[in-house]
Amino acid sequence: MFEGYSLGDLASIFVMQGFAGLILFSVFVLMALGLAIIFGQMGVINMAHGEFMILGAYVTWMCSQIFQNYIPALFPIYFFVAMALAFVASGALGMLVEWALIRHLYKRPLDTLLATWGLSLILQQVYRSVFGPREVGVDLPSWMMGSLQLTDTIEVQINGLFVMSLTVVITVVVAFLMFRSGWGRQVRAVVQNRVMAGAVGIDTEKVDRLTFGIGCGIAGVAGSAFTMIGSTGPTAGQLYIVDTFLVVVFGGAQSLLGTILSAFTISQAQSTMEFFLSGSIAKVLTLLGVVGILMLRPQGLFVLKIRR
Amino acid sequence: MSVFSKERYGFLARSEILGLLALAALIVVVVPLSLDIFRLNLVGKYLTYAFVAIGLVLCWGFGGILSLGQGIFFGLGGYCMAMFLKLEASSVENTKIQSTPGIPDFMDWNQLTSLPWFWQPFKSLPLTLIAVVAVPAVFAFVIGTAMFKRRVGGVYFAIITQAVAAILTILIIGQQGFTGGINGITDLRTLLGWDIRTDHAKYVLYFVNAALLMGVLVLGYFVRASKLGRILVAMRDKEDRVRFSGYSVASFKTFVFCLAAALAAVGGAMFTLQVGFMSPSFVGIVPSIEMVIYTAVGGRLSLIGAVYGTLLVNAAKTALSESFPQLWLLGLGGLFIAVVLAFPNGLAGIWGAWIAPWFARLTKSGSHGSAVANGSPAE
Amino acid sequence: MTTQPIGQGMAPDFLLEIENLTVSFDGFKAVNDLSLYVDKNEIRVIIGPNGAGKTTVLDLICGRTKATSGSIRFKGQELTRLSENKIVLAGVGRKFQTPSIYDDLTVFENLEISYPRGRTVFGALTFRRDAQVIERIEEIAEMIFLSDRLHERGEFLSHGQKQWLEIGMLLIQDPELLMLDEPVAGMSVTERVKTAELLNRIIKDRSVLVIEHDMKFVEDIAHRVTVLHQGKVLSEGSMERVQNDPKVIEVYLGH
Amino acid sequence: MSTDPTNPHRPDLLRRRLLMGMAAAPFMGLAARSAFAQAPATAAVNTTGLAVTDTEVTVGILHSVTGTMAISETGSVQAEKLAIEQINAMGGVLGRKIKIIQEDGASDWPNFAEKAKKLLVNDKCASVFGCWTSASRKAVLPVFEQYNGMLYYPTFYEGLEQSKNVIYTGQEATQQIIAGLDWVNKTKGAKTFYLLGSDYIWPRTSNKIARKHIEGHLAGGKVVGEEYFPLGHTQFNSVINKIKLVKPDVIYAIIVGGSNVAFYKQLKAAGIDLSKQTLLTISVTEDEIDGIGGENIAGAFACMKYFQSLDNPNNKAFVEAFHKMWGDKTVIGDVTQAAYLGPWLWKYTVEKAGSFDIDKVAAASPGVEFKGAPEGYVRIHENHHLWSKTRVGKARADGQYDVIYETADLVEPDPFPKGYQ
Repeated sequence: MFEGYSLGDLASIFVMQGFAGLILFSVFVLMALGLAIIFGQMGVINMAHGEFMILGAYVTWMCSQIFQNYIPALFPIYFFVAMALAFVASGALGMLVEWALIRHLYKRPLDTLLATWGLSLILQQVYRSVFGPREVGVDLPSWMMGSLQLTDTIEVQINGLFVMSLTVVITVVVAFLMFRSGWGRQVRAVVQNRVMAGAVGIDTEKVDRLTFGIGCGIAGVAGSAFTMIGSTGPTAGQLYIVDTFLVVVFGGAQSLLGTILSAFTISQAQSTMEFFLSGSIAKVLTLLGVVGILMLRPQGLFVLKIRR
Repeated sequence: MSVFSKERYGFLARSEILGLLALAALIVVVVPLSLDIFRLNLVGKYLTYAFVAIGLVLCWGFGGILSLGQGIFFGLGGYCMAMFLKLEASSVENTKIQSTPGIPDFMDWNQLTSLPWFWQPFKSLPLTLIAVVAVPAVFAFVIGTAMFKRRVGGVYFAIITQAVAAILTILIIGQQGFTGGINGITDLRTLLGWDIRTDHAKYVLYFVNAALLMGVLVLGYFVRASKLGRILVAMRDKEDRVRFSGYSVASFKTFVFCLAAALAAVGGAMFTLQVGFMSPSFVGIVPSIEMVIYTAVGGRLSLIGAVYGTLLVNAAKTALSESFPQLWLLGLGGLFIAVVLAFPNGLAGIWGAWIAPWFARLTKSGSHGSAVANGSPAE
Repeated sequence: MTTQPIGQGMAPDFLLEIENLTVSFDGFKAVNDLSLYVDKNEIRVIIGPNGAGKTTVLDLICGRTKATSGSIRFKGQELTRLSENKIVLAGVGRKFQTPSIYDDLTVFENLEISYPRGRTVFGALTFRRDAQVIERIEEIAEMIFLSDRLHERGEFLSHGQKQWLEIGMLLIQDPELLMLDEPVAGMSVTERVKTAELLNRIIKDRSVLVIEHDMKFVEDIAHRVTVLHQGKVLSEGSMERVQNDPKVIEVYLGH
Repeated sequence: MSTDPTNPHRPDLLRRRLLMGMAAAPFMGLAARSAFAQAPATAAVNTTGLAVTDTEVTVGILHSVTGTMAISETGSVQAEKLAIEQINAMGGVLGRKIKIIQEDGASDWPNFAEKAKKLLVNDKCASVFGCWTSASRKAVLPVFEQYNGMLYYPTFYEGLEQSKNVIYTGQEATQQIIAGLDWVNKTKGAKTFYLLGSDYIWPRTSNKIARKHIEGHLAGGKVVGEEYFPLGHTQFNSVINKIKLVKPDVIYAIIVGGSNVAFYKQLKAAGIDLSKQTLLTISVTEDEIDGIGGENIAGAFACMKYFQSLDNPNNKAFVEAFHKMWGDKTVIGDVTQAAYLGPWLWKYTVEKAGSFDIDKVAAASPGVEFKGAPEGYVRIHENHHLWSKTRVGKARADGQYDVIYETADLVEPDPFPKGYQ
């Protein structure tokens, strides 16, 4: 397929292709970080993760409508407000769900899968009733559209850059929270030994609720960011769920670093294959590869060997 | 020792025999007498899902292996049957307007000029019947062996089966020349010249299906009552202990997974026969999870409960979606949550905790052997 | 498979020979170049402070943990390459630290599952509960003081009874090497006495490898004692000798 | 390209005549017709036991209102209800009011078959308006044939089908595709095409026809790429890069559902300016633009038979009535309009046949005209598809299309196109 192209053309395509891979990587990380916290740290199989993302997307859409109609002067920066609100909304819903549902099921992880699947059906129907069955289009401020011309032939998408920076920020914040803050210590303590953590005075219920809330909040931010590149509709959340779980599981559920590495591996594989093969085949091969490797290394790619 | 001979006939306890007879009376006598052929055909369709649910009781309820990919096997079984029926419906005479007569219409539309090799065996009914069970079982064996030998279990297994279902769906939809794509294999007409679309045929198929289902239930009880059944429960409980009692845990898991797959496939084949087509929408993740909920509603430890659970959920689905389509998803979602939170043992649990004791008091039979449905422990 | 060269001039009739066994978890050597030999019909007790690698040694023998290097030979057969269930079939039985029985099954069924017949899938499907099986189970139940609770579910047993049941499950397998991880931990005094009596009865005609903290109990049963420390053998010999070994005193009483 | 054989050489004349005809019998004027005249006896118009009484006739509506397809099918339900309400307001069909039984297909094909059977067997519906995806139609087709029902199917689709029991009110693939390809070739001088599609039967079949036409009938025409993505796919950056590398004259995209939104947003973000790069689609109606966002797709060309902005009296009245019933914000796409045709065509057919009997309706269908069609004028062909015009619209930022081209004549439906298979 490369006959008849100049070396420069090819080089710039490869640069842009690398950039496409990085965008996909950012998307995967955003999708998976919240789940890595909820599934990896708490062991809850949250099948409604996609619906929490879509809640964030709908919040963003509502913000765009409100800003456009009432305070158009501030429209260029509405997206930041929207992301904050998306975090709050999804996080609050997450904490409510934890209180009403999840906390009764910590001893039965497989049952959280069924219960949250039920939750996802309910949320989908609620979205459909409230926002209508059709997809909503989220308007972006003009500065977020289009692309930056780096050289004559190389251009990079502004929203791609935005998603990437957002990913970096969120990842850093999460890493800081997990490994430097009191909450992070408590979460790790609870994960390692719930009973002991309780015995030394950690309010495990509160930690659980907060953790679940933060995980869902991150999903909300991800959903908010995805309005730039994907669709917002009642069932759009389902598009993400299998990919998201595979990223987390592939990385080794307990490890945040693993999640990021696995997002990188899968995104690069998929984006490279998509370039050389057709979309469907690339997807099938990526999934097959992930499943195959998981069979060889069930504990995930990037997990330390520990004594059972 | 005396306890074991009491109330047991072969591998069935008396309560189990009564339960089977009651179910048989319901689906073979009561339902056909009280429903018209349209509704009866619907019930027949629901009962094909019950095969999957029974498999899931064995695999998930007893064995603790949650598969979110049973749709794969239901679909494979159904596709095998559909391939046979499609070939029969695509006789040279029926397809003479095609550029290549004698091959299924969708192949012709996709420029195939001859039948692909893997379709060849489906010209023969015996080979098809073998394939209906063997293809899904072999597929399950491959997945199972690979995963269980590597000790992939629990959540990981569930997620991987889900991914496999996703892969298979994409493949079936994408390879439309070989599979009929998203439309599936449609317009099936006759089985060895016997028109399966007539009311008469629907009746016959319904009873064949019901008989098979009862057979599968008895098989389930046999497995449950055998030492293998107890090993499954033991494995769910303390996998390591079983291993250190000298059993190859992976082999047992693979076996029960294959068995569940084969049962699902039988259901799929009966589905194709009764509904008249098969489509990739059964292979995917959503139907697979729905099938798990049938099992959960019936009670994950109760073989017979799986049948009632399937019937109940589907009847509710049909009734609700006829009158309040918007409410259906809310209802189904609520059902998932309610079953998990409030009734982890489903209908069988409700039966065992409330109805059966009340029944026992009423009849003063004094037999509390039937108190716990199916004689299985509650978790 | 069965005949292997026997290393370093050791007497050939050892039942279990562990040589240069090492396992490391991310660089941490839980067991470090350990060698250990157990005679036929010997009762060997392993003691040592927490984290000395006692349980890991048992895990290695029964295949639960794979060795990084070294060898474990049982009746001349290399175990490190076998899967857990094959090791059991070779004649090694293992009791876990916390009682590991099947809560959802009755005592009878617990024992039946351990009965050494019908261990393949097909065998399990066609397994018949014949008179021989029932007789054997009743015999074992008698031995482990559970005759009258045969048809009760496992979860309703007391802690001590669960321990006995697990021992019974091993007995019915009739292993040549029996490995017990803290068999009397968490037992009441009367239970402990009964357990000692039980163990004394069942250790006949087989080798036993016991991990135990209770020195009184160790003294009662041990032929020889091995003291582990930081994954290595610190001292080995009779109870008396080990108790007087200054290195052992250092480890236990030092600091 | 096949055109109306009744008037092959006088396209302008024909169009003028049609427009005049429509002006003479404007859409709302139909209401003046005296349909309240005595209704014929039920026994005479219903010999096969359909749900027809002296005052009422029952029809079914069968679309997904839940599940992923609800997004698309909602418009069709709305249009069908509007048409039925209008028909009832002017006296119904053969003096009988239409009663609707609505069933939910729930985006689940077997469920469609099940519900279709219910509508025919239990409810004895005289006709059914419904289905959207090919898969759902394939699922119900044997049911309609077996129980002898009548289905009015609204969606543009891949063709390769024809049934006594179905009237296809949308366009089949050749009708929709070929005119657009000819147009882009003629006016833009386009020679190289990059074909994209969601991975299922309609895009694949349509692209197959497109490829045959491009390589066989367009001067210098060449397909430089062809790719399919799983339904629901949301990452298109790699293929966009490939497009940048290959630089085709035309991106020919048949992407559907949520993928659409992702595709156009990413295309825009990647700096592909649709005012410079020609993009032709047959899958984006005004409904889809709602979700994509007008500014993301502005400048793209769509090829279909109806756009909401179509300027004729029929359409003005239709759009007004639709907005009055369903709110000003609802947009109307090609399929919605085609769905609206269904009840009207059925009404005229029944009146032509003088009977509700399915066999008579099926036999009377060819030749039935609907002069009040929002798209202008349609007529049922012998093969139960519609003669209709094909138009090219250019997407505006406000989510509407400017109609910039329409075929001179009605295009003949050709579900089994010779040379395109």
